[in-house]
Amino acid sequence: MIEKKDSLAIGEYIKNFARKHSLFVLAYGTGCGAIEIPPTMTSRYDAERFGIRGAATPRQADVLLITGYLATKTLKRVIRVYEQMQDPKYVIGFGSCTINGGMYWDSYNTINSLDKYIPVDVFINGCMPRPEAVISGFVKLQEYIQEGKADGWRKYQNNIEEYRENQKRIIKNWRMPDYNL
Amino acid sequence: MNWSLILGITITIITAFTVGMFYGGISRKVTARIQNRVGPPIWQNFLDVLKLYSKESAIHHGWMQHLGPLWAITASTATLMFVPILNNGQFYQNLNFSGDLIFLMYMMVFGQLGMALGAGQTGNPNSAIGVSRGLSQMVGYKVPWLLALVAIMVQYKATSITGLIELQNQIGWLMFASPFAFIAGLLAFIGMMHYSPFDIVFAPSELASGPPSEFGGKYLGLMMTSGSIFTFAKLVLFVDVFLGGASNILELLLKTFVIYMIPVIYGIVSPRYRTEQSIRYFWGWPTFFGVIGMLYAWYMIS
Amino acid sequence: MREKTTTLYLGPQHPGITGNMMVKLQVAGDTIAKATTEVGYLHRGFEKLMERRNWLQSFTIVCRICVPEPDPNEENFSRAVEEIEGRIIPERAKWLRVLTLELGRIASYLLWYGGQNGSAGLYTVGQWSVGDRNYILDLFEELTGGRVYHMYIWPGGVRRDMPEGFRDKVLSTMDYLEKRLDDYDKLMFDNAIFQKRAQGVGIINKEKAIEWGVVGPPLRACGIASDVRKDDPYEIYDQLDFEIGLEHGSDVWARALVRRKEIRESIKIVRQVMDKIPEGEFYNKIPNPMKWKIPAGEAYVKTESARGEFGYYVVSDGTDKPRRVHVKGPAYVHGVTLLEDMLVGANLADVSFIMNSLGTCPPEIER
Amino acid sequence: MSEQIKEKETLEALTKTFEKVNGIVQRDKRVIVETDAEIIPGVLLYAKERLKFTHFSHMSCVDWIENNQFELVYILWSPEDKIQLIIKCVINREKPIIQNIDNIWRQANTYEREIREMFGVEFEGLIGAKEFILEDWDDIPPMRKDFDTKEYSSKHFFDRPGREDAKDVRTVITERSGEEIPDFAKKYSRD
Repeated sequence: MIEKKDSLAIGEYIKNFARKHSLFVLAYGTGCGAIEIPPTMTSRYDAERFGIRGAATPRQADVLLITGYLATKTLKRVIRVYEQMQDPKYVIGFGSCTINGGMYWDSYNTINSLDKYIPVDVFINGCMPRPEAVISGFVKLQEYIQEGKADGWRKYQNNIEEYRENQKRIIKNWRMPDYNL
Repeated sequence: MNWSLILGITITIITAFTVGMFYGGISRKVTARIQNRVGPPIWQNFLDVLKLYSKESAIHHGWMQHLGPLWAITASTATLMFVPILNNGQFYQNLNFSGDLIFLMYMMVFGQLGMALGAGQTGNPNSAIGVSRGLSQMVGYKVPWLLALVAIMVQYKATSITGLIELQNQIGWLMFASPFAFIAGLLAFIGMMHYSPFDIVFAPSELASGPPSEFGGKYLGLMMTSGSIFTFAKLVLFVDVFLGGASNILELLLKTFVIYMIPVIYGIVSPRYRTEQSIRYFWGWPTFFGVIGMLYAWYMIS
Repeated sequence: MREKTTTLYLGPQHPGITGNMMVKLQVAGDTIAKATTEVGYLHRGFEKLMERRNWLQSFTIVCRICVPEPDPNEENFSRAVEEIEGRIIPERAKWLRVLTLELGRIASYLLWYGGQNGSAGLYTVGQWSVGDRNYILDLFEELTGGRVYHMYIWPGGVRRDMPEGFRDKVLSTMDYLEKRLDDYDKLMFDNAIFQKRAQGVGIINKEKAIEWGVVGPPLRACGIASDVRKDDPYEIYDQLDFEIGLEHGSDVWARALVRRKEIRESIKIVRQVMDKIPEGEFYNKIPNPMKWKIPAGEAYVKTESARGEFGYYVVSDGTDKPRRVHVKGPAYVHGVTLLEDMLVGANLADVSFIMNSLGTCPPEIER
Repeated sequence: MSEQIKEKETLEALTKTFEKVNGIVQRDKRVIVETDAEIIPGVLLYAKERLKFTHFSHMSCVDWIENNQFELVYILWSPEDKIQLIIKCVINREKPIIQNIDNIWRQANTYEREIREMFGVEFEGLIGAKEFILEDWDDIPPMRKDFDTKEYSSKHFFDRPGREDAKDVRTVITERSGEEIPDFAKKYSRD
């Protein structure tokens, strides 16, 4: 006899299993890390084995891959794109520049820590991370999804004011429609 | 209530969905192998659809966007219902009655119109351009497709698919009996499958992903479901009309798979046409063969 | 008569755009009435950052300016510093520099195969060529330690000598690539649909190409033999025997043919380098980098990259930091004014196709 | 070393035509001249039309804050003679205005827009949007020498604090492998 609690857990397991094995990555090369994405998707490394494939528009995508540094001008577009994506959604910070600014820690036009502006589930360090590192980052994300720990999107909903405040510190001209009405 | 009919319909839909999904998976696998890759597992499409249905939010921009995918799935299921899946099966007989080839020609446009209306409401210019491209391309491939079907209907004085299948049991496959109509039909069919070089509607590097640009979550899931059912319906129709139908499920799978692989393999090695090049292509050789097929039919009956 | 137009934003998030930039298109049907580019999404302020780093620290960040082909940046920076300082580099270092530059050019062209075909929907060639590019990156990894960013060519020479057995690996990779290039040709250049797509599309006429300062393969596709390697030979290019691609069609097809020829010529150059490379030192030691001062002076140096002329204008004021480093990437001309002009009247389907044939690379527009 | 005949001819032609032009042949294929800001369009036009410097390679700006000057640099290339001509002029840093040359070379427009944005140099009659690379910039133009990028960065962006156990990489590696730091490396060590 399966109790109600168990059946919920089974449902959750199946959902997470599907989410884990089907990651649509938004085709948005925000920085120079975009150069290691084609090798990751092509023959030697072939990320499609893990169910990772590209998605053309934010509505269809599950994973936002921030490939490297974010210029302030790009940050605005990244936030727009992130808010257009459908829950549950995941963010992977790719490269050292997303962690602490990396090479460009003192630049006037690049942000230094990505997770102050949008929630990040997995960071991949290195400049640049090799395709193996990228794939291992994705596998880590899959583990988190299966365990239900990849809940950055929920964190974003709950702490929206804090994130907004940080975002508005950089984006002076804030004209942003609500995409999820 | 005719319970066996309802059971048959349910089984048909499930079969169509499963087969369509697996064919999609196989095509992804074949593409990957040709591209020197391992590729995803062949059940990958099931996981994709399951994930899309398990999305927790799905944004829509109005009622039409709700209706669009539903309309599409209704139309593709209806198309499936009117195609005899097997020659003499009880379960797969479904709703088909005589005189349905003309009806099917309308029905097949219907689903795409639903998608067009749904995509139109999203307000995304990519969708709008995708829809207009889709409609103009439809004008392209419908010409040889209709010529081929009309040639056959004229030649054998039959509009019912079951009638055509019975006929083919006597005189052999129409593929050989009226070859010109078959060539026209096949070329048009390649266009109907929307694989490269005719993927101008969904062209990622031009229009993001065309009409479904704004569809996420459940809507995209519905579109994929409807797409796989419709693919199977089209394949079965083609097999019924030109390849003499199938008397058991294995034969059906074999025949549909061979037909399905033609556009897939052709797509892997071809770049995409521009819109006007695509239309010009359909109005070239395929239409020429269609006209020859008509003349041949006229010659045969006179 | 004014037609009703739709505004279509191609980018910054769009699968068809090369890198991270935006083209705002006014579209009437499938035809483009007006195109406006918007760049700056990748601006990191390199030139400012170099002004507060000393000469050797600057060397580590210059390669980040252009991702697909970082070596011309290192080469330019090193050569500019050497020119201002009057430093002479050993003969072997020059050959090793040419080796890396040409391997980088091959890698860049292989990536171009992917972009050009991917934008036309022929993903198979792209999958093959980007996959095969890994073999070049393996060579780089063995030679320099880095896959993408090499930081190999530095003032005074190169950072490391060739490891043992490297020569055989280079030669066997070149043999393999030459065979593969024929495979790509069968699928791409012999493909009737690709020919239909590429011929007569994206034409720059010859006068305009000169007037607007077009460089690299797009200029050579107009029938103008202009290549920095021949016109202003640097390192040891004047001792090498190679040809440059020259076509007269000035459309996408001609540009593709130019690149098709040049990737083969690069393979030829790599083989020559491997044959003729002299023995000896590979590095003239620089003084303590923390106290290294460059005498006041200025230099404009340029290198032929896979996309055209890459220029560096470097000014030193006699201190341990650069006064000014100004980078001119080939995409600076191709990606903004020329693109805006070329896209008017083009088909929507060809936007990405044309951009790839010009080799638009946004990071070097805005740095 | 070649005779540098063409280089000398170019230099001579320029200095003879314009009084206020003087310069040197820097090396093979490089000629550097200095001139006044007022006659820049004339010199450029002469170089383009008469001396066949048809290719506009590059345009740059250098901030000489000590002398209160901006130096503008125009770099031309002659495809026929294969010479790079570098023309320089200085303008006042307080009132940086110079004539626009995008009617001579169309693509100079892009360079001028960038210099306008990055240095605040005004070009008379320059068309094109004010914002080229930056967006909503409200500080002094960033490429000027008196703009401190590190200060701006630490004021606007979040610096991530270093790890508490952060040590010199060399120390960590030597500890892990149980070896001593070599003597020559010790003087560079942070600890």
